[in-house]
Amino acid sequence: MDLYLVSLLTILAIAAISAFLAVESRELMHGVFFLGVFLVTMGAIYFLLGAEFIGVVQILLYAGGVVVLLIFALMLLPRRGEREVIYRGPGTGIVMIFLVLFFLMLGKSSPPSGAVRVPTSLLAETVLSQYLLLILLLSLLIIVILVAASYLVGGER
Amino acid sequence: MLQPIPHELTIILFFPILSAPIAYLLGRIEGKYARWFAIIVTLVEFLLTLHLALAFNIAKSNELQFVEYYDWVPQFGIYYLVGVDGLSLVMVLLTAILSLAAAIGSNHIEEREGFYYFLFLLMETSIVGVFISFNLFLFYIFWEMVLVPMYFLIAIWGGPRRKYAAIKFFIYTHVGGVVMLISFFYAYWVYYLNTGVFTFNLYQLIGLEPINGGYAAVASFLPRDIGLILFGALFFGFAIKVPVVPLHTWLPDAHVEAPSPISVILAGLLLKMGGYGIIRIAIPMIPFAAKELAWPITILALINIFYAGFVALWQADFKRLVAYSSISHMGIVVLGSIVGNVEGLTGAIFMMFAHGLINGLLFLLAGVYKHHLHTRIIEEIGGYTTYMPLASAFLVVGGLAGLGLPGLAAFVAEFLTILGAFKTWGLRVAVVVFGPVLSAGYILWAVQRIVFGPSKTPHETIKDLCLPEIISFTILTFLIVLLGVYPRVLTDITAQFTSFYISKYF
Amino acid sequence: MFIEYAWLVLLVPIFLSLLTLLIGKRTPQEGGYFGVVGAFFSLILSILIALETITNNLYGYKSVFKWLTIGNNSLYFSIIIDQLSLIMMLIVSFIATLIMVYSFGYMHGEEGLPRYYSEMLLFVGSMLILVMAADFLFLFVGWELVGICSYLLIGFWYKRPPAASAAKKAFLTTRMGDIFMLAGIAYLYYKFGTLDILELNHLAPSLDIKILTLIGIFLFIGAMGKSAQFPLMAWLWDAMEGPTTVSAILHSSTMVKAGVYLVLRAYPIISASPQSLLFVAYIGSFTAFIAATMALVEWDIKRVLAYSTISQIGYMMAALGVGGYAPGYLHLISHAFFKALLFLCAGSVVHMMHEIVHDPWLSRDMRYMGGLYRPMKITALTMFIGALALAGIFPLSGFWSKDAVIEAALEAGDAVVYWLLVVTAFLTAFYIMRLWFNTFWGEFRAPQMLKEHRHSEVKAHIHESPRVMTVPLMILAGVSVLLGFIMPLFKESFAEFLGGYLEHYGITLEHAGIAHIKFEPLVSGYIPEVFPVWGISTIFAGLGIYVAYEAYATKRLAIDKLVASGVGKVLYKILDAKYGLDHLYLLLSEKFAWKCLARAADWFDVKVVDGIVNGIAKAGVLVAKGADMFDLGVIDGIVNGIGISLKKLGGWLRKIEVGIIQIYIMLIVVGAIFLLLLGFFAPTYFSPIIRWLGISL
Amino acid sequence: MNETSIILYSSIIMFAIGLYGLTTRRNAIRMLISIEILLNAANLNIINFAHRTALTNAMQAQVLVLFSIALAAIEAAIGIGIFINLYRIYGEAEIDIAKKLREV
Repeated sequence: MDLYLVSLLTILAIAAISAFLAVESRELMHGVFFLGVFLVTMGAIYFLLGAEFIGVVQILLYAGGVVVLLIFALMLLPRRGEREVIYRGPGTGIVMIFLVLFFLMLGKSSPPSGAVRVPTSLLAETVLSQYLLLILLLSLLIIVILVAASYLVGGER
Repeated sequence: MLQPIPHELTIILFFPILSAPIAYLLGRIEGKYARWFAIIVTLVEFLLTLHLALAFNIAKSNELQFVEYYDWVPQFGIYYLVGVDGLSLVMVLLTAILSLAAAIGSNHIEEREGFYYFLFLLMETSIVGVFISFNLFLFYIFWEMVLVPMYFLIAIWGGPRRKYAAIKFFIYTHVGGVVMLISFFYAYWVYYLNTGVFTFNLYQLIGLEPINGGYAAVASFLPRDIGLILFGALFFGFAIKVPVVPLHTWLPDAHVEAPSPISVILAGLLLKMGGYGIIRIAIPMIPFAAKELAWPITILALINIFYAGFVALWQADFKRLVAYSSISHMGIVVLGSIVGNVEGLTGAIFMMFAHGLINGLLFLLAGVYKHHLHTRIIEEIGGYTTYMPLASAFLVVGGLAGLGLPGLAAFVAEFLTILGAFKTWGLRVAVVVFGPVLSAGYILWAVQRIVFGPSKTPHETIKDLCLPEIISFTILTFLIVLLGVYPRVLTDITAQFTSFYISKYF
Repeated sequence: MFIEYAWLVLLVPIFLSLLTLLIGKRTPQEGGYFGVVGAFFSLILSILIALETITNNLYGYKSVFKWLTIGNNSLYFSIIIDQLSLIMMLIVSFIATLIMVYSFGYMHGEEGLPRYYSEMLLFVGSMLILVMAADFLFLFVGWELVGICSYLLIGFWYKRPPAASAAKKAFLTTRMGDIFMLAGIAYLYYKFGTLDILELNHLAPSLDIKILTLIGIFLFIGAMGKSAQFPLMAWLWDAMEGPTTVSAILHSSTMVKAGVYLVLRAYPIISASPQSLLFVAYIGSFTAFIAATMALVEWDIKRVLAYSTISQIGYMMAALGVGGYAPGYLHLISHAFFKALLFLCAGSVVHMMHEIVHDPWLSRDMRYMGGLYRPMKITALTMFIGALALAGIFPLSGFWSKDAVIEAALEAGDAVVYWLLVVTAFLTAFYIMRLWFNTFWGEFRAPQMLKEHRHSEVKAHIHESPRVMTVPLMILAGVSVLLGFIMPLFKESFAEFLGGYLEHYGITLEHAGIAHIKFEPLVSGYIPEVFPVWGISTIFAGLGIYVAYEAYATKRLAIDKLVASGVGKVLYKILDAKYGLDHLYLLLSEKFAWKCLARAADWFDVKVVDGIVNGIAKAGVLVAKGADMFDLGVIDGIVNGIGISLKKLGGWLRKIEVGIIQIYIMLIVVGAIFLLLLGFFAPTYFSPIIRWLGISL
Repeated sequence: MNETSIILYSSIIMFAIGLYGLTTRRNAIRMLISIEILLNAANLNIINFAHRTALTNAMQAQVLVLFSIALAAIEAAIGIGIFINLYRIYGEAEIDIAKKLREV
């Protein structure tokens, strides 16, 4: 057990627990906060897995952007209690079956091991040359969505 | 020379169509947003095209560059194959410029703007597609794709007789398209029978790209009379778009009824598709038939020039006059492309470009009259310069360019075409020189009646051009002058292409 | 040294023209200084270039600009500095400078001055293009630009319909000539693959003589259009609707001289065929005569000068036609100065008259003038010098050049040309003195014509023009006199000088500057070779002046009675109608081309061509109706059947769709579970089927 | 049981948590949170395997994740847009009220 593994396991545990709490906490706002914790820990895992850039993006975009967006949405909507959960039984059952099946399926396989680090500069170069078309399309899509979102939010007045 | 962006042509091709939905959505919020968005999109498209032109290797303008080749339905020889050579590049540039000008000039469109710009951008993609696709199937798809937005643009935003004009336009050009498609299929089939390969690849069909390890051209598999018929059918298909005289009546109606920016696209780009088709497909496909039919087609072209010129002389509606002058000028394109020498071909290509710019300017001006004075009847405008000095100045420049004044773009084209015509036919075509007199007649007369003389309309409330109009007109005027003074901007791009073309097919 | 900057001679005026248009409004004199600076710059640079060329013998200096490349060929814009272009550069820029200065006074207070100066500068620039061009392409560019500038300038007062239509007429008529020239150029290109004039001058004479004649005539028709030769002349007198300064520059050095200059430039091509030479000579002399007769009955002061220009250009053409190369050019030079002088004088008069009669037509009418000598001494005297020069009176410039022309005609030996020119000399003297006497002699007639009795008040209005206008007049008069003194001294060396251009093409100039070419007289009749030419022309000119004096100054000769009855009346009517040329033009353009051809074409287009299209469409609609019936009855039945059954199926499937999203998600998970199971078992149980389907896992 | 499988199994667990939240919760925001968890689990897996392969593959994988993150952000934006609208129309943001396909 080296330090790396320990930290990895710790972070994974935090991630899993915060994910569960994000789903199950009673207060919606708490759920959002736990989501934030979850997302930050995910970013940390990315760092450990040699994807610094992705990690940074994760923290900036997800933990920074999405969570704030959700918080704002919550603050915009008047606070009222959540209704009780539904289909807890069937939901849990189906998910468990799924989980078990997955574990069973993976039990036989032996995943590869190794450690590749992608230099951020190289990544940037690739993205801006090989994937430029895709990036453009994506940005176009983002514009569409943003316009659509603003239309949805503001169009009815 | 700049480095090309990867997939640059595909980006250029699909950028407008992908932006089209955004324009629509923006138009739902506020019409103005859609307009500005469309202007930005066409501007970006123009900059991309400019970059393409700068990255283009002029020394090899007879070869396809920036080729992108993907399988689509490979069993039937259908590929996504796009590329540009000298001719295509010129046409794509023209498309980008005119789309920008027309988008800026669309400021008088005031209803359902979102949809308007949606169709507009859709149309830009399809026109670019026509000019860069080298697979006949793809070509045909884009060719027909142009019709749909154009139909709606005329039928929704047009003048009083818009329904009639739109349907006439659609049916007419669609008939041409179908005849063309049948010819394509015939060539395709003959090619299959002789080589055992299904291919719609234009360069394979005309024997410029190897197939089964060797070169084979469709023309070599055809007997003389079949070749003539096939060429005739192809020419018919393209002639409707050009238009060549007995097949031209869709044009005045469509031009007059269409809103002015759309007239710009119609005259500036749709007609060029016909000329482009003749140069790109009809002649290379069956060169021997082109040589054999050169004289009859020359006669047709001359009829085009003079007949349309005379009709233009009688028109009372300014837009109709410009429409007929388009037909007359396109006669020069047909003449230049069929005479079979470098001068003529260069002249034809140059005329396509120059005519696009000039008629674009004139149509936009016609739109300005319609908007400000609520009339396009020449007699009713009169004395224009007293209350719209800037617009009149642009009209005078456009008119002078239209009549082929040296120093302005059309002169180069007319001069080269006349040189070319003489080079092939000698004094037999001496009559062609009367074309410029005729055009001088109708244009000067119209300009005189519109711009000069005492003013006829009450003008207290009329404003001169607004800023976007000034910008777009200035761009067009600048290009007209630039091409007139320094035509090498264009001819250097096409130089290799034309030399190669003439040595190969004539 | 300076010659390398020869392009600037033409580029600076053109550039300044643009500048004037853009910012002229904000400069003093509304762009006038740009005009003067542009023209003066060209003048100075031309002088420097001329000095350098002459001292260093740099004739034939060429500078090219590659305009475009087509195939293996290239087309060039090229300029040349040689004997022909140098003289014209000097004349054009000199007269342009004077006229720009004169415009300060004449055009003062007009609306749209920046436009005026801009167009004037462009006019000068394009004329310089024309004269400096070394290839037909560039020449044609200048040629057309000159045409369009004249269009714009003649139509300067565009709000007056006659001005606008005169401008249009000018452009269309000259263009009619241009296209013949274009055809000639295109044919030469087709034969030789080059547009370089100097090369073509070498090459063209090797053509077949019939073709060569045709080409020569084609080129000459271009010259006819620009130089207003019969029958393409009617635009020039209408062009008087423009400002007088425009007329002055147009008549003296730019537009109309372009035709003569073309003939000079392409002389080896035209002179290689005797027939085309004959054509040139006959058109020239006939024009000279016919235009002079028209001037006899004209009352419009500017139009008289216009006819006179046509007539004098006819002289030059006739001279060139009979081989008088140097005389033709000489007459061009002297005419440039005295015609500019005459027009500017007329302008001075008209300018003053306009303040009295307040009407553009009447201010030019000589019947309203008279007796202006006393109040307008400078104008009157300078105009008198100009008139004498035009009439060809010793020792003014016109005397020497006109004599040289007539001498050339005499040497060539064609009686018709000779006598036409000689008679024209008489007519010229008569009409120009008629103009002068009517304007400056006798009583001031405007008040009585206008039925006004405020003589003193009107008289007070009469005044000499401002200094800015009279100084150019004096300079031009001085030049006309000066030329008269130096011309005889340099006549021989001038011929030698010009010979420098022609000798490259194997054409030598004889002693009086007459080219040694093959001219075959058409009509040989009596030519008085024993008398010296100067004697005959002086006698005829003097006679003309005398008759004019008797008729208009002393009124002893009753011209009015002469034209009131009999032959005189008929003649007067014919002349007054300008031989019906205007009507002919109208007939051809408006009645025939527009009302008949254009209308017929339009009718054909709308009724026949479109009718057929609509007919086809209607037939299509009928067929469609038939198809519709079939469609509704038969095909739709089948389609509807399919539709109904599909609807039933849909109704059943719909029950799964409860609209609760959690259910959907669970269904998705169930689907995923199913796929996972498939992943477990597929390789063993489903592989035969999968293989049969041709899917590779 | 190496690092790879540890992360793999944890990501599956997280995925399951997300799925569970998605099936049992009705509140729109909560569902959005669940979706984010799902997506992150998937991303984690991709990065995990990318860490074990060649450089070029890793690069492609990271670009893929980059796109995925961008899309997730968009999705959150549009989702919230829809929910706010939903709230505006129905007065609450519980999803199962929106099962009717007609205007209110």
